[in-house]
Amino acid sequence: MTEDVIAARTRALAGALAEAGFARLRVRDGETEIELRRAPRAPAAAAGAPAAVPEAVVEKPPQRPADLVASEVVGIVRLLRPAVAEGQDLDGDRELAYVETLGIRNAVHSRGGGRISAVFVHEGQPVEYGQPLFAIER
Amino acid sequence: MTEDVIAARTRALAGALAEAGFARLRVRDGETEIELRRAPRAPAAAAGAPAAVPEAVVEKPPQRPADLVASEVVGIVRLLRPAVAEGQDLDGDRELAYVETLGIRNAVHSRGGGRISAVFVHEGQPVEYGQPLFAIER
Amino acid sequence: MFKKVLIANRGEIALRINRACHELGVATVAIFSDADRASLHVRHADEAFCVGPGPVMRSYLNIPNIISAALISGCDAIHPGYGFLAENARFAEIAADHGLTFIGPKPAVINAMGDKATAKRLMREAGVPTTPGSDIVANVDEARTVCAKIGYPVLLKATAGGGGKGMRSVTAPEELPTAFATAQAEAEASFKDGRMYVEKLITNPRHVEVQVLADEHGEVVHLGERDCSVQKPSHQKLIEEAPAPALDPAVRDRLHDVATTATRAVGYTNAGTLEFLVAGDDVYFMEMNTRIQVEHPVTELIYGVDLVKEQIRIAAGEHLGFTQDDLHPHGHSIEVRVNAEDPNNNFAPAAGTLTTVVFPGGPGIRVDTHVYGGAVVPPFYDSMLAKIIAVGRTRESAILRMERALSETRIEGVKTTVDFCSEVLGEPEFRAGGIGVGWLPAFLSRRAAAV
Amino acid sequence: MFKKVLIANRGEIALRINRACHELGVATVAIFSDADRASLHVRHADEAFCVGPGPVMRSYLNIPNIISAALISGCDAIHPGYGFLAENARFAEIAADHGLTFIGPKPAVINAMGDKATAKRLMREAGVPTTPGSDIVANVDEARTVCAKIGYPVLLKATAGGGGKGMRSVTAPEELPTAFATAQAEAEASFKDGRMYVEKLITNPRHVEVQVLADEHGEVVHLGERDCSVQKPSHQKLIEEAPAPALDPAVRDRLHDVATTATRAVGYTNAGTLEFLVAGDDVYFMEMNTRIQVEHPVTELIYGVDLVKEQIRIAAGEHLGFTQDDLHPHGHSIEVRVNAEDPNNNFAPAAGTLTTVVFPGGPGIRVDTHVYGGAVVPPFYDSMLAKIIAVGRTRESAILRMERALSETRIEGVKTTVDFCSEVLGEPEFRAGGIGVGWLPAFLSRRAAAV
Repeated sequence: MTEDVIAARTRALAGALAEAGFARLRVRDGETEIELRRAPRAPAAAAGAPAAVPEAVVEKPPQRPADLVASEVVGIVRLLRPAVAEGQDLDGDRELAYVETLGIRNAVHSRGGGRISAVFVHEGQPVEYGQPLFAIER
Repeated sequence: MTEDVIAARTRALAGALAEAGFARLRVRDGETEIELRRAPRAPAAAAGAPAAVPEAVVEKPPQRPADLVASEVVGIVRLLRPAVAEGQDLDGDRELAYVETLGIRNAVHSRGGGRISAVFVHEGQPVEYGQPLFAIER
Repeated sequence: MFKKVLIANRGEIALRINRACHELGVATVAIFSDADRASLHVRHADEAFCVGPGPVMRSYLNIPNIISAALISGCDAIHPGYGFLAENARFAEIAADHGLTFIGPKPAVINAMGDKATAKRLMREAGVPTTPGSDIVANVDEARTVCAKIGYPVLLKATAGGGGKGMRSVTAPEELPTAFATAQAEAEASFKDGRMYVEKLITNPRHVEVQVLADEHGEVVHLGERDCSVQKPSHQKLIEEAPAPALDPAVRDRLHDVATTATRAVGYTNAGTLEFLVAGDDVYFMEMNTRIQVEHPVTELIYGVDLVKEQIRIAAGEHLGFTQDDLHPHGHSIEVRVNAEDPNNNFAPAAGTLTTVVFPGGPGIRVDTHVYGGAVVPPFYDSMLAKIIAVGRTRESAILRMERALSETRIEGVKTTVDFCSEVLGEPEFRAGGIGVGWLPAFLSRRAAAV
Repeated sequence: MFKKVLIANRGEIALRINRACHELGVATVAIFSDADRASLHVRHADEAFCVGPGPVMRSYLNIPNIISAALISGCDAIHPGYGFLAENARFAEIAADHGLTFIGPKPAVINAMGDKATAKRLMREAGVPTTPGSDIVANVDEARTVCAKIGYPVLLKATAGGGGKGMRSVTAPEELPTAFATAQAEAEASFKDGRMYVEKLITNPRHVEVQVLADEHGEVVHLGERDCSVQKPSHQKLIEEAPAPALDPAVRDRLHDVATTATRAVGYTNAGTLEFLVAGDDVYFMEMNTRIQVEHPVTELIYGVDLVKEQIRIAAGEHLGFTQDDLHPHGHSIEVRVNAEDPNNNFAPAAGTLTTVVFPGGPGIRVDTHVYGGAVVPPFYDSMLAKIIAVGRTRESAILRMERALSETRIEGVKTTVDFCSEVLGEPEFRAGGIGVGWLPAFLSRRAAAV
């Protein structure tokens, strides 16, 4: 698998994680294995992932698995002020940003508290469906 | 791998065995493994066989590995009288048949003694290059 | 000419449009669902946006996300392909509201032709022969009155219909109530529009359609006709050819004349297809498709015209570069649809991974496909994997070429229509040419009985 | 017509012949080496015989095994393709001795044209312009005398030569001894025939060749010319097109006239190609290839004639089904050779497994190939994996189409010429048309210097 395919598939998995609430997703395909984890709770294997034998692990789960918040629409990211920063703690659910689609604001919530471990987007960035916006350690 | 491909590849391997004097040939390709052995002597792995992980063994070596005598030419098989039969013992080298190509007789020898474990062809049969004619247990 | 076009479709037609754009020097933006991430239509575009998950309502029919993708990426036009939003006038209007050129006819014309009953009325007014029948019937009683007048057998049709959905044939009055109810329910489920009308059922007609092109400056040409009579029991086309074989030259001329007249009468622009039923010397207008058709390549191969490029040029306001006198067909062309479905089980669609994909090549063969070895066929979309199109100097040479092309085709992992189509091509009645739309269902029955 | 044809070749041309046979209703027998067991040319044939191990001397040049396979399988004809035994008159004779029709010209004509010096003499006698030069020179001293007479630069050529082997250019007398020795050694190694002759070296000429067809009843036609001036430093063709761009119409007419005249004069039958050097208004006969050429599809696409089918029909004694007046080219066609070689390393050939293979499709694209995803490229044979051929209404549209086709092509596992050819198509000088055979080597030098 080439790097761009890995990147594309990783993004797809991140989207699926954010949407479907899987705790862990692992896809093995020929020589490549991609694994993403969200939380250490129920370790469910991804359904529908093709069974094959791994020979190399391309992407390892990060030390502290994070919950990905992804865009549900295609549009432009607007970060709410004050914008959250990496490392920042959230006490509970908070609206972090919205994605503007044809003039409509689609709110992006943190869906609970935690620590912002990554901000993947900047103000005004175009995003597609399923694109990760924030990673939050729970 | 479909059955016809397996058959074709098995025949190719048999040809290679007969020609190159390999003791054992094993090809693993995706889910399929084909293995052919000729004699229990020097166990050499086939060069150039693609490395992959086997999940099923399609063809197992026979209980008593046999030496394959294959055609070196394209032509018509002529069995020498008296024709050898399966199970027959040969004391030493013997001319078993010839393959006729454009009127030329290409002799087929047993290349030493042994027991005829299989006769793959019948009188007048067209054969291609590398096609097994006899199997001989040494 | 446009700078950048968003292709609001998937599969082979998205690739087809991508090719036309790139050959015109126009940049492209693909859209895709999560399930199509690895499709060739995504790989070959200059940019690509994921617009939603697999189900079509959330992705390929997701108008806000699609329009947003076009705006974000700086497109100036949208090509809708066929299916999905191709005949959705509202989508065309929204695109226009956002400054995007919709590559197709004007919304009012899409609307008029999309409503089958309105379309028939407009065509009758333009002097185009249509099947005897009704405007919209409000209920089964109205339908009964109409049926009694025009005589059984009749066809109940949804005014929003297409692809055989919301359609039922009725051979006797006592069948009417059930047929009406099921057809209407189907139309409501499929199109959210349960309005029905009634037509005289023409027994085993041929399906012959005429390709037209009309620019925005009043030039209208036809590019001959296609015969699409090889249809599955679901009325879906399986094998198409151009020109129509064994067609009386006078009937052919009449079809061409009627098509261009009608195109002018309704103020049509861009590429369109007028579908007719042909029964002997009689010709009846059925409907007009306000988009590129799946089977457009058979016309391209005999006319040497790139219909999708012409669509784009017309939408960009260009003049047609040719007149009717410049258009001369050469040879005969035939298309086979390679679908992931099982011809031995009512063409049940199949999804899965294509373990082996080898397409044919060589002289006179064109392949339009978005799949490749290892590609996954998702369960959400139509089952067409590829179109194989052959062209030859004569119908017989085109069929022989198609037979060898199908013999070269090897697709493993899902069941396909390849071998079945080979079988059809070998049938003496098909070979003779001129079969009606009832032929394939009858052939299937004979075939099933023989097993 | 023949009942069954043995195809004495491999790779894409074996498939090409298989296609023509099947479309004519003729059964086929493939031959293959151990290394080609999984090739498509084996899979698509009706029967197949392994004729030897990988090395060509023991398989594809193994005349007894090949003839034996034809006889055993009940063939009545042999098609040799190009390369291997295609221009081997002895093979043609042996086939005839065994009652097999050799699909090509008569052995005497193959012999006469195969000997480059004899061919030039025959052509001169027929009034065809040839480059100033010699008959066979016995040694370097004779060569020196000739060179002094015609003036440097000169070209030393092997009379049995082909594909650039046994050929050296000499710009000054002091270079002659070494050049003569190495060229002769190369010719002896490659062709087992070290006979050499001398030609005036035309500086940066264009390579333009004319396709002819001649039946066995005296009908001779040409199918226009092909420009094959994009040649690697090894003189191997890389990109070909038809018609030749930016060619003076009078020169074009002269080439066509000379080609048909010469074809008649030497009693040629079947398909053949006369190669010319064109320098300004001057035209020089180079050699005649007595076989189908790799680049024949560009002619097929603009003339709508299936050259391989015509070869088979002619060999079967049929009349050509058309005259010169029936032949009219439409549009422009271009071919790119997809070779498994590294353009950044002197086009060093590569062998290996093709992990990914995606070929282009859609309108105006033809692909002739024997490979597929997972196929193994053996080290024994030439490095061509596929030919991609594009046709368009104009040269510019054909080039744009080829550019998009190459952008769709994805081959992984070995290095290929795909991206390099894209680069060439984008060069303004190529785009302008009319470059000479020195252009690509000069481009490569500039390109290497720029890195």
